[in-house]
Amino acid sequence: MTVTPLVRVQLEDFDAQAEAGHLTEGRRDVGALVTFTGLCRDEAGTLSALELEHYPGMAEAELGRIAGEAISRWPLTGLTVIHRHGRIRPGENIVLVIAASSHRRAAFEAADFLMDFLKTRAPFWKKEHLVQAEDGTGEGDGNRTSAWVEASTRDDVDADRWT
Amino acid sequence: MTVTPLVRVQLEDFDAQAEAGHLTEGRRDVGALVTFTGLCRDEAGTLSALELEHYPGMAEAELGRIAGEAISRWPLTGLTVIHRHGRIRPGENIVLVIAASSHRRAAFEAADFLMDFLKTRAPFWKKEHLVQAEDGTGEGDGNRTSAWVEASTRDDVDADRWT
Amino acid sequence: MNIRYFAWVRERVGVEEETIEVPASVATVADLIAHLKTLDETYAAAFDEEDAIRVALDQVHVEADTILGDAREIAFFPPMTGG
Amino acid sequence: MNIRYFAWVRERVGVEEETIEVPASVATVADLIAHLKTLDETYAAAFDEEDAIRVALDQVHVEADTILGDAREIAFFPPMTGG
Repeated sequence: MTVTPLVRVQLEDFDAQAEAGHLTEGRRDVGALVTFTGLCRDEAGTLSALELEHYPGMAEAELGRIAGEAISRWPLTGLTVIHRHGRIRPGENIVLVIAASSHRRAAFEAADFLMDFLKTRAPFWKKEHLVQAEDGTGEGDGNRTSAWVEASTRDDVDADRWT
Repeated sequence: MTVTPLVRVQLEDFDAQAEAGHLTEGRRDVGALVTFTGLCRDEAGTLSALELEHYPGMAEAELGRIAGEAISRWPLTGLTVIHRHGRIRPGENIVLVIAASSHRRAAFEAADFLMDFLKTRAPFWKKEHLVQAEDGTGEGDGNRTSAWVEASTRDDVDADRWT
Repeated sequence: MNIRYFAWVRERVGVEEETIEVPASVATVADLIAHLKTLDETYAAAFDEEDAIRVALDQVHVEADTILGDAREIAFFPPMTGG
Repeated sequence: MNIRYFAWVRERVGVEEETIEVPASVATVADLIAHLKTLDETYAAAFDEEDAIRVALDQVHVEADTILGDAREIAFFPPMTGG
């Protein structure tokens, strides 16, 4: 039986519990569910929000290709990938990956693989909007109050683990 | 800041979403949440239920030691381990591990490590109660209708990855 | 051919999307970039860090030596930072 | 000393828990197992697959050569199958 991944790119938040439920309800063959949730963080307290730009059409297509690759590599019973776009504030969800399998190693490896490839291959770009230095609450449009996040070489190293 | 893991051994089911919420709510330093849910499976349709025996006191203590080891190895912001005991039917939850961190690699590795060590070191034992061959619904007390699950050498191999 | 730009490439070029006539001499992705750089200062500046720009042809990642063929859409963007 | 048994070790010994007097000659975990096997046929059969039995002393995993010392509780059980 071929598994069809669920892939969505959306503005609104997702419900991890409901998505996990879709992969397990009424089934007896799922022994392991690995869920990855990526959140917008801001240890320094300087971030007002992230703006996630994406390439509509290609984003869904590329996530689908990565998900298909995961399904061909591991014996999964289900796979879900949801990536948000638009404005996301610290503490909010960005991305959800759920891999379901009979066995835990397949579920762990597939979710890990999917995140590594998503990071380096899915057409999304983060721009940081900073809080204004003056009062710490407002949001600036002027110079140096927003900047594109630079790609990390660490992400390339992670993705290379799977080749 | 030292992270204190949440460790629970309980009869009742757990709420993965609520537990994940406890690790993220009101925080801005959590970038990655990896959740592992282990479920009772039964592809063959021959299992009536699993009975999970545990060593009260040591089960909590050993899970706490494994969780402490994970916290010392990876920069986590939070860690939750909940293991059920008693009678568990196919499709029901058995175990929940949630690792929270600023970075996804730490969260993935800590959850993976925790499951590997939990499998080989936490004092839990599974007994399978099979459905009766005759009508396929009842549950037998006679010969060959229940059996202890044997430990898998695969689990030892998995645990050895971390040494 | 339809060209799309994303993130800082889009900001530097100044448009999200445009349609251009591709000269017969342009065969590969690299040829097209070289051609765009000759058009004016804006393109030349936008494609100055050529190694930092990724390319998709009809929504599939490609390399600089890929032949454009009869692709209808090409996109230029920085390394991706989703997830 | 308090002894606890779990899973099939418990089923073979026939009790969950018991208190026994440990002879002065018993120093290690292995000594205690050897002593139990001399008590009667039931213990001898329960500990027959000695390599398949794991041991915890005061709720911490130990090996066969561990000294009992002043531990109050020892537990015998098969390899664990939780998770």
